[in-house]
Amino acid sequence: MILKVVFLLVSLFTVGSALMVVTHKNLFSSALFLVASFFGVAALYVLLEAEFLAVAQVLIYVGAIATLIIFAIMLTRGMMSGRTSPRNDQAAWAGLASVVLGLVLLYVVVFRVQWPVVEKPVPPDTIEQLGRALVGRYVVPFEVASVLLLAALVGAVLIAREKEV
Amino acid sequence: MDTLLVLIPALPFLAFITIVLVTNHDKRLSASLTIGATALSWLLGWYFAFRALLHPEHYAEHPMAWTVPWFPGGHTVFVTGFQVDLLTAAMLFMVPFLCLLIFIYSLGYMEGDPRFSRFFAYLALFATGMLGFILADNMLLAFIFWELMGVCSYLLIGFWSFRKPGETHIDHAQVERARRASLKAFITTRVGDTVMLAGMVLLYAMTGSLRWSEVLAPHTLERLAEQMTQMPVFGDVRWATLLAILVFWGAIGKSAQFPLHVWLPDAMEGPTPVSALIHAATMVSAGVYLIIRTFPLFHVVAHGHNGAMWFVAFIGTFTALFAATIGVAQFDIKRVLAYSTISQLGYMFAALGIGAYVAAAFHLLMHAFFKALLFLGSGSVIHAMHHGHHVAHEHAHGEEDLGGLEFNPNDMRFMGGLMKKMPITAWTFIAGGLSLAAFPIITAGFWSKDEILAEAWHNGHMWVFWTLAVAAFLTAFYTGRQIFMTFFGEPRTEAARHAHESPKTMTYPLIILAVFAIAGGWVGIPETFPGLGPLVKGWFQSVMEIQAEALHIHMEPVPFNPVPALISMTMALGGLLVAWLIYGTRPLGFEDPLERPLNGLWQVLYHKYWIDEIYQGTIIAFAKWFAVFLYKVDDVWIIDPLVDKVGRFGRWLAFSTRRFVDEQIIDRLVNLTAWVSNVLGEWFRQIQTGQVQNYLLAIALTVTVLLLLTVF
Amino acid sequence: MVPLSWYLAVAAVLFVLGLFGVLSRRNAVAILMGVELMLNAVNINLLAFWRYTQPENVAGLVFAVIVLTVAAAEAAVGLALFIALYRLRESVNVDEIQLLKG
Amino acid sequence: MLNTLNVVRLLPELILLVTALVVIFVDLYARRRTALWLLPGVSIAGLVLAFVAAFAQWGAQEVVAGTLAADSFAFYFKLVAAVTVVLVILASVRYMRERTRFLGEFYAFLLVATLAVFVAVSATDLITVYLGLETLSIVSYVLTGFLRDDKRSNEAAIKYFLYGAVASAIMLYGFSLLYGLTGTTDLAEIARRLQAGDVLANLEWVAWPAVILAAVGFAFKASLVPFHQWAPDAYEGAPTPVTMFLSTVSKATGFAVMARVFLTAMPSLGEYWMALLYGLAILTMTVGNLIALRQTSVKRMLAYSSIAHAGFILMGLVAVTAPAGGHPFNGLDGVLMYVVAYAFTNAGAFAVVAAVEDGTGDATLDNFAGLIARAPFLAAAMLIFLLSLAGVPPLAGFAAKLFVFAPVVRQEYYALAVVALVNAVVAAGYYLKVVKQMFFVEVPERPAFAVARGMRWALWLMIIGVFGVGIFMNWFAFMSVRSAAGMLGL
Amino acid sequence: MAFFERWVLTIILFWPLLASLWVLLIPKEQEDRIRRVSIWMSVVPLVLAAVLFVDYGTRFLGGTGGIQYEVQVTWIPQLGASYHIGADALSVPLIFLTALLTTLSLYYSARVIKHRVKEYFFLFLLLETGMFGVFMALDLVLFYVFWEVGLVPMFFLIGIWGHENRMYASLKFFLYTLVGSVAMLLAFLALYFKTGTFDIVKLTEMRPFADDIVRASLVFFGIFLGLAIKVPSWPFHTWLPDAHTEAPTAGSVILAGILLKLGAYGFLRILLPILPSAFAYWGFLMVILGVISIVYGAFVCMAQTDLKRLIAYSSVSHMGYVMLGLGAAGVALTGSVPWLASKDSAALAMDGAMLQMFNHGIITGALFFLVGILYERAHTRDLTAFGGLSAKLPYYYGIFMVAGFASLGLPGLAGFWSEFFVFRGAFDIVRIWAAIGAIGVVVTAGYILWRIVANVFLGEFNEERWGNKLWDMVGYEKATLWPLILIMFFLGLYPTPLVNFFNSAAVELLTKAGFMF
Repeated sequence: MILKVVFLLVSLFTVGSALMVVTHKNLFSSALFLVASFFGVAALYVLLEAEFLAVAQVLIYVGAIATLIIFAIMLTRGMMSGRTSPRNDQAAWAGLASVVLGLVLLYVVVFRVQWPVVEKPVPPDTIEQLGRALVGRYVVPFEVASVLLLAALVGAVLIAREKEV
Repeated sequence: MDTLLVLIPALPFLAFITIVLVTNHDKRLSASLTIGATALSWLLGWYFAFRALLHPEHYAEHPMAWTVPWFPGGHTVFVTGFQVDLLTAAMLFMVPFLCLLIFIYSLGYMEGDPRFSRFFAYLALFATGMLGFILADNMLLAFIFWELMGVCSYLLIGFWSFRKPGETHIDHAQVERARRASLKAFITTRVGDTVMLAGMVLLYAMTGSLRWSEVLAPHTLERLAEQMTQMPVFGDVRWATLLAILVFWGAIGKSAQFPLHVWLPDAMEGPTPVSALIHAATMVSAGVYLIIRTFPLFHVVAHGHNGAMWFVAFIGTFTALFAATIGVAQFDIKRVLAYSTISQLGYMFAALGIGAYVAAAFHLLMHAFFKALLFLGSGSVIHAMHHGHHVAHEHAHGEEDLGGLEFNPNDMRFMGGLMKKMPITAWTFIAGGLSLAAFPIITAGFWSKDEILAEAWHNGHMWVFWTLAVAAFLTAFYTGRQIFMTFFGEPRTEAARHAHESPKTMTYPLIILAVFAIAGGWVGIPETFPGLGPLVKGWFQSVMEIQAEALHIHMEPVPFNPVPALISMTMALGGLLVAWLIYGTRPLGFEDPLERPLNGLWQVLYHKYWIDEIYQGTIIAFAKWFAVFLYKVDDVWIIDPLVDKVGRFGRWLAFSTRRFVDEQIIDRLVNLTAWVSNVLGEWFRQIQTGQVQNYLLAIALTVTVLLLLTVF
Repeated sequence: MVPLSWYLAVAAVLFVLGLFGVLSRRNAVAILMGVELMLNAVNINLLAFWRYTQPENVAGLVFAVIVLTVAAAEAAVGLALFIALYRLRESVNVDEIQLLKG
Repeated sequence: MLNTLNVVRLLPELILLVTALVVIFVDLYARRRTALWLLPGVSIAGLVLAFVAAFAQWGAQEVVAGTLAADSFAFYFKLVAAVTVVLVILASVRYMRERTRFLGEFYAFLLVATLAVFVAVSATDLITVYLGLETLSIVSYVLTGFLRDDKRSNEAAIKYFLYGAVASAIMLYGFSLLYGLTGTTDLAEIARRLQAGDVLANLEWVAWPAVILAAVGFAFKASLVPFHQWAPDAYEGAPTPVTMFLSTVSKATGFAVMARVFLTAMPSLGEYWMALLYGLAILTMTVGNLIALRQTSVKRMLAYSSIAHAGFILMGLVAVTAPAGGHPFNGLDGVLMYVVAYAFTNAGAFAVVAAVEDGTGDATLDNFAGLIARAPFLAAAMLIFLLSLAGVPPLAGFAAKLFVFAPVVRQEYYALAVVALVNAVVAAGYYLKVVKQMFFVEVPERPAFAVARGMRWALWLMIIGVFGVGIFMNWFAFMSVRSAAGMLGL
Repeated sequence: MAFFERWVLTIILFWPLLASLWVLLIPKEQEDRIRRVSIWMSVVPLVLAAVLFVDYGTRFLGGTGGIQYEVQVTWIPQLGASYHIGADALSVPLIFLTALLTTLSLYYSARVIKHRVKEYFFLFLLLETGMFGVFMALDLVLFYVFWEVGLVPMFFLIGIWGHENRMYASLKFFLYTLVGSVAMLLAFLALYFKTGTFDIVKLTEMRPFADDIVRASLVFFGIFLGLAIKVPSWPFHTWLPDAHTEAPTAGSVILAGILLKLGAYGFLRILLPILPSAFAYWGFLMVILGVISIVYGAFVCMAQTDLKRLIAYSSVSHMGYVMLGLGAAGVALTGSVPWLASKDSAALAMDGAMLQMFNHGIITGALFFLVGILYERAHTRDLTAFGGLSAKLPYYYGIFMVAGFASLGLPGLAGFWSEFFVFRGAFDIVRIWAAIGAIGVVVTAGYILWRIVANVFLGEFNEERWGNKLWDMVGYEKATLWPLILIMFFLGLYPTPLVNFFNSAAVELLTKAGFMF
């Protein structure tokens, strides 16, 4: 019961922040709400007993991605004060599509499908198993992900670098 | 020896080829080639003809023949070749001989024509066609030569669509007339030929052959006579009847019978030797020959049911009278003869229609001689008038009053009194004319025509008899009119005054022909004719009857009956007499004495019942309109509006778009597709706004819609 | 225990919120934020399914880790592109770039 | 755990990785003049080695480390990718030299992209599928925006990026549903679980969403309408050699992954995804062609044309069957045939565009006028490629058309066949527009121009390829039928 | 001899391709050399084709008949498609016709084409290979390949060396034909799936879809569309007037002379033997389309003022006879013609159709050459601009008259035989329609004589306009025309050699299709 209350609070916080992310006029505030939302998601992970992922979420999303985003906002700040609307012409359509899609997803995913739920505790050695999997069965994705990160980094630097001399 | 048959048509053909390819520039040599080749053909032809005619019993059953396999069709092989039986022999007696005479005549007549060599080349080609036609042992080969004649006729009628000999300037009207006449001749006969082609292929399909000997074999014919076929409109028809009528249409076209007669009078635009040879003696009578040849097919169906015979008789009889009436009101010396030819051919068909096989053949031969003679005579007259006109002009007599008419050397109103100027021509012409008018006893025409009338009377075809009798009267009348207007009285123009006799190359053939025109008929005096009959014993009839027997046509000899003979004589003499009364007894002006008294009727006749105008206004107009209509459907109507639409569409598109439209889109269905594609393409193109969020919205909407569609 | 469907509901809402952000924001960086929300939603899904259906099989966790990693790489490249965009045009408003269209 | 044998199976990927690193090092240490030929040289050598390594293992049929398949199907795509990237590199030597300084990075990225392709086409696990595709995408974003000082290149990359990010997120959502339903990410295992009783009950509700959402990602990669809209802009803005890559290898990867996921993981959902793809195929070929009809830039026109061709490729997948005895024309072999034919042909066409851009500045239709007089070789090559695109025998495009039309006829999908027929004609219409411009229009005032050596080689190779696939159809048929048969479990 | 039998077709087939590659290697400045090489190289297949004609005629005709000189090399074993070529009594004359017209066209073009010579001769030789291939192919894939190979060079010939509106015409030509050929390809695939082979000989034995008329019809119409567009039969003809009118002279000659025949050939090689039931079932439709083509084409000709366009439309009309003949044979195949008088009728109708294919090639080829000759001088194709040429250009006039008369089916010239045979067959099988078709014969005479001859050759010569601008035919023009004219004459008088070939082919095809003689 408490879990449910906590869950509700956390998810309200997460969803509320996310709502602010996509609606707030000020980009910088949006970014901060995004960080909040990320934290909320991390809390949900904790509720799901995936602590490792929660930590990773905080590290990567908050520590890396959100920081990058905020940096990017600073770097591209020149014209982004509130003078022009933050929303484009199709916002109404976007809202409609999102709402309908959300309703459909909710209807199907949440209410219709009987997911094959099993009441099992999380094995205590989950993190160890995760580690084994990443160098065992999932070694290739793991390696490829590292290549990807390297390539993305090089690429980002290449593209974002100041103009040539 | 029979292989030499090939040479008869081949020699003139070789002459043609040689002239066209080699000797075109040497007029004399070209003419000599044609005449030489034809002379050889003539000798060969007479050799075969007399061989056959002297042993009629043998050759009627077993014609001299030369054959060669032609082509396979399915599982049967078509054999072709040449043959001489008695009927062919009779034609072979006449055709090469006439050809030769007329070719010689042409030497003088065409003197000075810039395309002299080509003229003789065409003549040679024509000789090939006619000789091949009569010799052919099957219908297909005959058809080939038949059409070859048609082409020569076309080429020769239009020969002066360029320039006449001796003319210093081009006569535009003359050129145009010749051009139209040649076209008309070819296309009109083509109509008949196409029907005939249909008949021929059906005959071929039904019998599996086109060889005379096989198609006309009794058992084949009986089968055709028994089997019925379903026709639209006409219901059940016997095959024999249907085939016969279809084939007969070929003859209607070629022999200028009503309603396809219109080309022949116009064909007189050709040089006169051509008129004499092709449009009087040989080609036009080829139609008659064809029907005589296929007569068993017509004859096989029992009397009461015989639609084919009836049809032939009707067309022939009607045409005989119809053309004769028109002949009465014509002024052009050749046109009168042309209508007379149509009329006389009608006689022959009428004869065939009532079953007078021998009489038709006889009239065919006799007519060839005297009509050729008449045409050559008229050619001589025209030649003389032409020169006379020139001489008169040189002597500067000033403008002559021609009653408001324009001078035309063919017009009989401008002649008169030529007897004194050109006696040979005049006497031979009169000989031919009398023969045509069937002047009793002495002329060939009398014997042949009398026999037809006798048969009609004897067989009880009274309507045929009386119609033909009236036609005979008219024939005699217009022949007399022609003779009196041309040769008697006083010259009515300077041209006639200055006319003089033609050169010997022209007159000698006239003389020879005159002999035949008179005496030729004596071989066919019926045995039963009182007095003369036993002398000759109806030699021609007996020969032809042998031929008929060989074809299983049983000929009852016609007993002599004085009633039709007297009527026939009365008509001939009466017609001449009336003509003399009207045209011979007083000086003539530029107006016909009958023109006023007959008034309305005269106009009808003068304008040939307006048949040409009717055709022009209906069938031809419709064909032209239809052609243009279809073309517009094809190319104009369905395109243009579309182009319009596309053009309007293009205006609001970008420049490049418009250029694309202009360049690419000018067609119907494909263009419609292109048009639709372009519109849609442009529309889709506008979806590609360049705004990535629009694209993303598209994804979102697509996914949403798809989910909605599939989940619910 | 919290029912699975609650997590799924939160994820779905987060997903469409992110989508809405992507579709409606003009600023490229804001759009990227929307994308990140969507990825987070997916991760919630993955982890929830892992937890409720196959907790002993770590595939869901691995998947989530990979998604995290990829998201980082993606963000890096994306932001670099935005910076280049800003350098070229002094603006990162996505609805203003439409040189390429039609 | 990895054993030695498995490492051999991963040899092509490893070679590419090492080559990419070597290229970076060469770039760091070689002098620029040397680098100009050494970089492409090393890259090509690496690709050739990878090709050999892949070819040597042709016929293998096993799963490496649980997530990658070493089967003919994968090798087939690897071979095609390796060859095509070689051509791309040859075509880009001069093009890129004149446009950027970062040549080492460029070739390295191409190699990494190829590596991603290698991973994606052999992925047998949703995780590797996602990762492979996403790696390919991210590297492609970089490649597309490689000319970072070029507005168009940048714009293209941003659009591509945003589109790709969203599409992959949607796909992921779909994957998560699949995972939730079956509790596994392994494709074969998913297929097995989908047959299980408790799952079957839920299929009614999950099948469509899972298929549709997952298909979005594949459709994005393969640029199927209506998930194609990034493609024209990205293709146009990207450096042309990159366009060559995107329109051939990247697209082929989309199909490979789609085929593998659908066929391995969801054979029991065949009627769902086939119906979806049926519709997408019709839409794709029609819309692609119709818009292509209205283009004035040859590059953009080819972009749309390649969208339309995706529709044709899809026909093979729509009509996929598993005929007894492993006969040809099972549909999947059509996809494979098309991919190889299309690789040579479309890469060739874009290569010519690149050469024309090099020679004249840009690639509007107008700039192709009278090309036969100005650069006869280019014109002739373009003609061959365009005819091949139009499906004229004996060129590669004909073989491809034959193999995708065939299964449609076999399945008696008449509507699809008729639509495809009409589209083939519409497509020929705009190809001929270019031909017309090159050959029929004469503009004597325009100067002739030369073609770079690398480009010349690339073009020759592609011409040979186009004729080769068409005339020696049997070899390629053999390979594609074998690969397809393996995939279909025959 | 064995060598000859095995290789002759392959050599004929690929010789022009080799020649075209040789031409490609000659620098484009050496125009004379290009011309010489092309012409002389094209003589080789001509001679071989003539030898083939004689050889087949003496050794097989009337004896074994059938497909000879067969070569079968596996090509795509997976599909059962092979390089399978051969020639029978139908294709041998057509191969000869192709070789002849190509050589003449090259010879004529050598004097006329002065612009982009190398490309021209390259494409022309390539085209020849395509045409040969269609006439030889015994495998559907191979057939399709060559079918399309012929399409491309013609597209260029029209587009580069054509007249004012050439781009439009070439595009239209290409797209139209493509629609048909793709449909055909689909139908080929359907045949494949039914039988598992693309081999025409095997397919003929198997007779797929014999008991499934719905599917058979579907396949039939797929192929039919491809062929009918090529023939072209009404209402698929609208590409033809534009293509013919805009093509360069030699292009028109080949287009009318050979390319149209490819369509008709397909009917005989593919549709009839493989799908006899559908062919019979839809024979009547072909009859109707044929008759409409004949009459419609002829009437449209009457309304033309453009000489070349007129002759183009006349092709629609004349190819209608082919359709009529084929359709009639099809109707006869149904066995439900109660009034059929002679079993030979079906064969004769087909003989006619085949003869028409050959004759139309010769005659219309000649006519297009003649129009081209006039156009070279006058630079207009407007009929009404001329007049009186018979006197100024007598040689030209003579040759034109022969060709014109042959075209209108004058007995004694080649064209007659085809009409005669077609009508001979059709009148026995589809009487009423044949009778309607016969109207076309009259109208044909009308447009040849009334539109062309009367306008161009008769009448008055416009001295002011033409003066010395028109001159009579010169040596090379005569040399181009004479072979055709001689063939017209020869076949007109003695069609036997050709009929022997075609009749043997017709009997064989009909027997195979199940017709009981």
